[in-house]
Amino acid sequence: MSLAIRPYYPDYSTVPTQHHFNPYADNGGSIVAIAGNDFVIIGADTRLSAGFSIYTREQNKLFSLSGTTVLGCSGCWCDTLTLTRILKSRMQMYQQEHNKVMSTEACAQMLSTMLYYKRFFPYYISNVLVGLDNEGKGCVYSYDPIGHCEKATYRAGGSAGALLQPLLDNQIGQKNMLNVKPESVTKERALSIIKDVFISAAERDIYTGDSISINIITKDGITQETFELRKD
Amino acid sequence: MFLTRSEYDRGVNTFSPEGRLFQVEYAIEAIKLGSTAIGISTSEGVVLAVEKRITSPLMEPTTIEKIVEVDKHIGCAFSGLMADSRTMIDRARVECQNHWFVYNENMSVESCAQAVSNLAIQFGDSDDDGAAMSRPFGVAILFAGIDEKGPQLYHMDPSGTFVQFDAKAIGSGSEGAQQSLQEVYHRSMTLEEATTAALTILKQVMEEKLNSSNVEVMTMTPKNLFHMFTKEQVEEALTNVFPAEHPTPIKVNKQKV
Amino acid sequence: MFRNQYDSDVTVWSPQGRLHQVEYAMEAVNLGSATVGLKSNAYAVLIALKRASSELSAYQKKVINIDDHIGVTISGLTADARILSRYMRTECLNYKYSHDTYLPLNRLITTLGNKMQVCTQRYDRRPYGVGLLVAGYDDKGTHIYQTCPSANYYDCKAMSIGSRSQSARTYLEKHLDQFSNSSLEELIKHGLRALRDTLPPEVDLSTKNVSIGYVGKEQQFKILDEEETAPYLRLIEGEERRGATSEKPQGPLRDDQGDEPRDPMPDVAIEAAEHAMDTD
Amino acid sequence: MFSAPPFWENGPAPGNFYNFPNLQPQVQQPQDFRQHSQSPVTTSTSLVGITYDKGILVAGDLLASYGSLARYRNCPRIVKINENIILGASGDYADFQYVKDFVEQKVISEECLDDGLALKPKSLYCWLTRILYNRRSKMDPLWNNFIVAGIQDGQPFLGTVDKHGTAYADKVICTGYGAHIATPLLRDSLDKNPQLNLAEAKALIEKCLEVLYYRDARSYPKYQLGIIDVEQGVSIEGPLEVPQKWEIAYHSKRF
Amino acid sequence: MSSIGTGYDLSASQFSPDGRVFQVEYAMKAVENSGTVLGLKGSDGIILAAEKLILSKLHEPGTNQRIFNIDKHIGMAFSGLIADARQVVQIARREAADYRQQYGVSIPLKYLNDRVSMYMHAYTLYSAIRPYGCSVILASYEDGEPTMYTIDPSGVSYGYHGCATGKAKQAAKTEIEKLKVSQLPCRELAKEAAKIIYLVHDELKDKNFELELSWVCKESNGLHQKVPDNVYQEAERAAKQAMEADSESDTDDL
Amino acid sequence: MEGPNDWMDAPHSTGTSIMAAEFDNGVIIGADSRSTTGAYIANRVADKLTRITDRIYCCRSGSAADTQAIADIVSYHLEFHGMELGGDPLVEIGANVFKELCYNYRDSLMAGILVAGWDKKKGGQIYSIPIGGMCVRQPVSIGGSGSSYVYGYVDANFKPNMTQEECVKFVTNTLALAMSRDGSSGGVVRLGIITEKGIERRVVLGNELPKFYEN
Repeated sequence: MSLAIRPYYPDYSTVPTQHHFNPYADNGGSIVAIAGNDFVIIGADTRLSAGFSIYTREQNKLFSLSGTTVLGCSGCWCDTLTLTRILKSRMQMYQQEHNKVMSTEACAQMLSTMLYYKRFFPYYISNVLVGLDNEGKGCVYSYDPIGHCEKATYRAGGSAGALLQPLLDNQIGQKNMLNVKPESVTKERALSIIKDVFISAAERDIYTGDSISINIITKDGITQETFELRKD
Repeated sequence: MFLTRSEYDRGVNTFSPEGRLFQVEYAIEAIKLGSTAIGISTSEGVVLAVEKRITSPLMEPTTIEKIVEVDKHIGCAFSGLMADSRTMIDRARVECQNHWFVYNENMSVESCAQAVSNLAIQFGDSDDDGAAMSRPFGVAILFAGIDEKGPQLYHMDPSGTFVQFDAKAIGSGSEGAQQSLQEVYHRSMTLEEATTAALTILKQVMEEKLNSSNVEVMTMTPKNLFHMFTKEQVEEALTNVFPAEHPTPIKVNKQKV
Repeated sequence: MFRNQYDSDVTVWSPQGRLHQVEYAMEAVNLGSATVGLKSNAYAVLIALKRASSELSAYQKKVINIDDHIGVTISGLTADARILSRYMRTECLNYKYSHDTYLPLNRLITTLGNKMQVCTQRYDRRPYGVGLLVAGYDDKGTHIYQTCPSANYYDCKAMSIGSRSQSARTYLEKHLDQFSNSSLEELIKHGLRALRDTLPPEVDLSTKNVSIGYVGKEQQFKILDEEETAPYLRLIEGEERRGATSEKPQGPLRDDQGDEPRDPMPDVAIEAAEHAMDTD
Repeated sequence: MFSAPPFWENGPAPGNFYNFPNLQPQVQQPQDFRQHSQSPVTTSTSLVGITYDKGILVAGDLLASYGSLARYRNCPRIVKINENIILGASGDYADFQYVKDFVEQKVISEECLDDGLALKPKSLYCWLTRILYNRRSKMDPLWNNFIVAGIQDGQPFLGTVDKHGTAYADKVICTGYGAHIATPLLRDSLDKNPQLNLAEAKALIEKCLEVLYYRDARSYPKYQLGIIDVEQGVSIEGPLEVPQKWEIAYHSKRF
Repeated sequence: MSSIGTGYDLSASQFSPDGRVFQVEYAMKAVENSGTVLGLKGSDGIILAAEKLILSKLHEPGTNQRIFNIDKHIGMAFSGLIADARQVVQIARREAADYRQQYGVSIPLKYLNDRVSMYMHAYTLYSAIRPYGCSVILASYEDGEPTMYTIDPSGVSYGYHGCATGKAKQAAKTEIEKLKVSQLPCRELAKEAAKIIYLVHDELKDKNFELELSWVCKESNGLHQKVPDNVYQEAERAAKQAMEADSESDTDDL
Repeated sequence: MEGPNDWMDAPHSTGTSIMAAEFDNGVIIGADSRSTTGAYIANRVADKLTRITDRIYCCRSGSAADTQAIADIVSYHLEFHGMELGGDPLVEIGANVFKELCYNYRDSLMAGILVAGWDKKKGGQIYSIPIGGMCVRQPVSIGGSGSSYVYGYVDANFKPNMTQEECVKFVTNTLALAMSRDGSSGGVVRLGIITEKGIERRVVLGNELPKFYEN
């Protein structure tokens, strides 16, 4: 074998292991958001992990971008840190350039363009953006890593997203049920559903657990709450 | 060796002993050579009325565009060096579209004015962001638009200063016109009154006789947004200015301009 | 006004070691409307007089937000002020982005000063024709900084710049020792009185022509709107006014010692710069 | 990101002819031709960090291994940055030296300003995160795990950044083998007694290093201990010896 | 200055018929218009002192300092335009940082002095830029060896045992020559420096001033820093006493 | 990999034993003299002790071309800087210049270097710069493929502050042991004794090397 392909170490016969560098890490975590007529609730677990190792049990994954907008992130944590820092700068730049706070809709669109801008080296994050729109109605936007944006009234994302979305479809969306009246969900019910689904997720998904932090956004502002999950 | 004032007005980078930049002030003078444009902002919407100078009977009057659409919700009228204005309008359009693309909302009129102004102040100072122009733009612009704050009118001059106005005139007749505007303007004006007032004042300050081919009128309303008057609509508006029996319908200004 | 052959470019020294173009740029500051900055232990306040070019126009913005902990008022060429404030905003944002904390004020001003100095040394630039008062709060407490077109800057207890600002400075000097323990309200009152002293007698402060901004501990920089300004104006309403009227007519704002060639006093850009403003 | 920005563009410099006003278009620098296939060469192993009631302890051994060769046995990797920060690193030692030199210059530049302000731990933590993330985005990572320990606003702060730019703060942080072996030990102890004092914390750290020495083939029984205390300030102790017990060998004779 | 006003003095890139570059000389004038600074090299280190004129009561004390740190072991004092001097400070700091990055050790003052003076000289060669309007004094204490240089706007630099620039540089130099500086320790020199600054201060022309004192010496472990409070106060007291004694003897003479 | 004709496409590589050790008033550097391409000995009396300045030398291991180029660059750089300083540059400076090059181009270079020398400030010093570009000062350091066989000998026999002759003996013994076990090292032992006075070169011929247990 020629040296050009594999460098060898004349100093030492056992070559130190070659590492292939993968720029991404999967740090797990799940996000659930439910919107109602005059509120929106978002919850995220606080476990930050990589494989079988739990980095920390108390990592907040909800980032408030303005008085009415909150972003929940899960996936590659280094990307999350970067994306949210840039977002905060962009919020401030917008505020200074246009003399107003960015609306949730504008924020949702901006996030989409920012994600797509990195189409060929994407941020590996599953984002859920929630907030109140200009009429004060709760709204939920969910994204894929390269910027596809979808507006919904409820959404589960992250490592247990696939596990939880059907549950929400059933409980909130009342999908595939006969003889039900479509009715809008109340704040109390939304909150208890979020807690319930996370308890279930913690049982089945090793990347979700420890506790959840919950943000409840109403016209009066953002209130925060935490709720303990299993810690193994 | 005595130097005259002209010693301080050669370069955009030279201050006069009083701390003034004559080149910029001269650029502002350039506006006074341009055709007159008037903008009035009312609670119902904004109107822009502009004189078109038809210097030769061989010209196609419709190709003189003094009012342009920047976005559906922002229109501009300008006066001064027409060629310079193209660059600025182009910037305004790009900024508006970009804003819409990134934020999925209409750019506010103030932000639009500021974006153009940022371009306008890139003279003389080859700053960190690269090359600069060696003279200021010789254009003044009226931005008329509708945003979440309602109808808005902004004026920007070659120094890059932009200010909100209730009513503003620019161009060769601007001094007299502005005075007339101050007299006729009141907060409860309707858009129609404003249109009539704008045309009336324009008529007084124009050298040519006002007719439907040497004037351009645009209204900006929450409902119809950018709307350029057709020739017929201009003629209709002019009937308010020239009712058959009264030579001067609204008493605007006794002073001869 | 005295002129000579050494004032055509910023790159030319006069035989007396002066930079005339820089001095002329200093004059631009005196053309702007007056603005006042002062601070207590807990708050830094900026108060500015706004001008309107016509009855139908809005008033020019004079107080600009830079970051949560910094605000500026300007006097001089507004376009230059915009360039500088944009630069300051970017610096603050970048620092916050990479260091997760606010940019300390003195460091911002130092970099700003170095940026401005470059413009006083190159033929293809001109000095920035604007003076700034910068108010801010950081780990070292409240600050008021003054910057000049000469790229000089000063850490001040209180300061006023702009046209007829000497009267305001006189007021500030007189009441200097009261500021450090003043409440926010007291501080704003002092600022308003100082600003009022710069007005000609026929003009008075109003919610339209006054702009107030302040920053402090656990108080992000805040610019008051008209409604919020009104109560403060009422506080000083009816007080007897002083100053202003007795002021000399606005002359060339330079040292008046010595006649032709009035060169020997180095009044700008050297640390002795303030002569230029003292005789305002 | 690491090189100083130009003083001002197109300015004159000694030994160069000044081409004024130098308006040629900026020539694009040739693309970096280096291949980014690097991997760590001379490496150091775990770091152990724990918060106690009034500060933080960070410990790591003094070995820099070259493959399995214990080549350099006096390589300190816990350094005092200023009066309120300690920086520790595991992973590639050359990369650590590079970052350390850079941070030290940053601190010197700051001290020159003499404005009474000093770099804060969270600022360094954030800054390192940005640096490491930028390098990973260029596919040219700095092959390290850093631990930043410090006192900010009277509170202990312990944070870590890895080669991706993944960063988090916690009361207990261990890198390398320590993450698997020492973390559970430390977390358990903290759960039982959330307010450890300095002596208890030291004993705990010693225990962790002992276990790591038994179980990590790249570890070494001499270590440094960085202490940052709300009251006492920063101190770096060492080289210290890891206590060892081998009596167990008598009991497993038969193997 | 016979060629003043003949047009040969408008650009740094022009010689006058009698072979001078006036723009550089004019820049030196700017230096002579500013407060006095001086540096004294003693047996165990160097003292830098500056007369900082106070321009307004509204300024905070300590604003516009005249003495800067360049690196841990190097200090710089200047007279002339403060904005220009800050730029020179920035150049010097960058040189010091680059040196450490490249060579792993702190920069020797001789080398730094070469680099900075070359920079300042580069600004005297073109008409499109102007020479710096400041003189600087650089001081360090390395390996038990105090070193001090001054650089003029022309880019010329020399090493000194004692030096002064600014308004009263001649008077200050005369005073320094009276001392046996190289035999005195820094603590003594601090007093002498303060005395000279007080002595040369012109009370008629300039109002108040602030005394700045810094040292880099054995006692400061080779670090450049402001002198400790007690040294400062002692120096100031000594200076004031000397001034009083001086004025008394003056009245006696009358 | 190491077939009979591997020398045809293998680059010159100083499969090597190099070392440096401090003694009471200087440092001693030493190296074998075998230069190989694959298993073919391209030069049996090569000189691997490279002058950087009069009192700074380096021992090279790794790619011959890379290390030679680096040594030339550093030598040029230090000579120039010596003139700027008006005196000899410190050993520390030399080591740092090596380190900067080795670190900045760590992915393209293959170089393990020992920088040794004497200066007024710190006396005799040795800096080890292995592949990867770290840099650390050591009182005694060995490198090259032969070094792995003699770590134990060095650890057992090195003492600080030896006399010059003790140290010469120690270095010679170490290298002889390494050369006898490492197929890529061999030939003669070249020594350099660097003190305030400069360098003194010695050679211990292949047939005069100290003998040890040989079965």
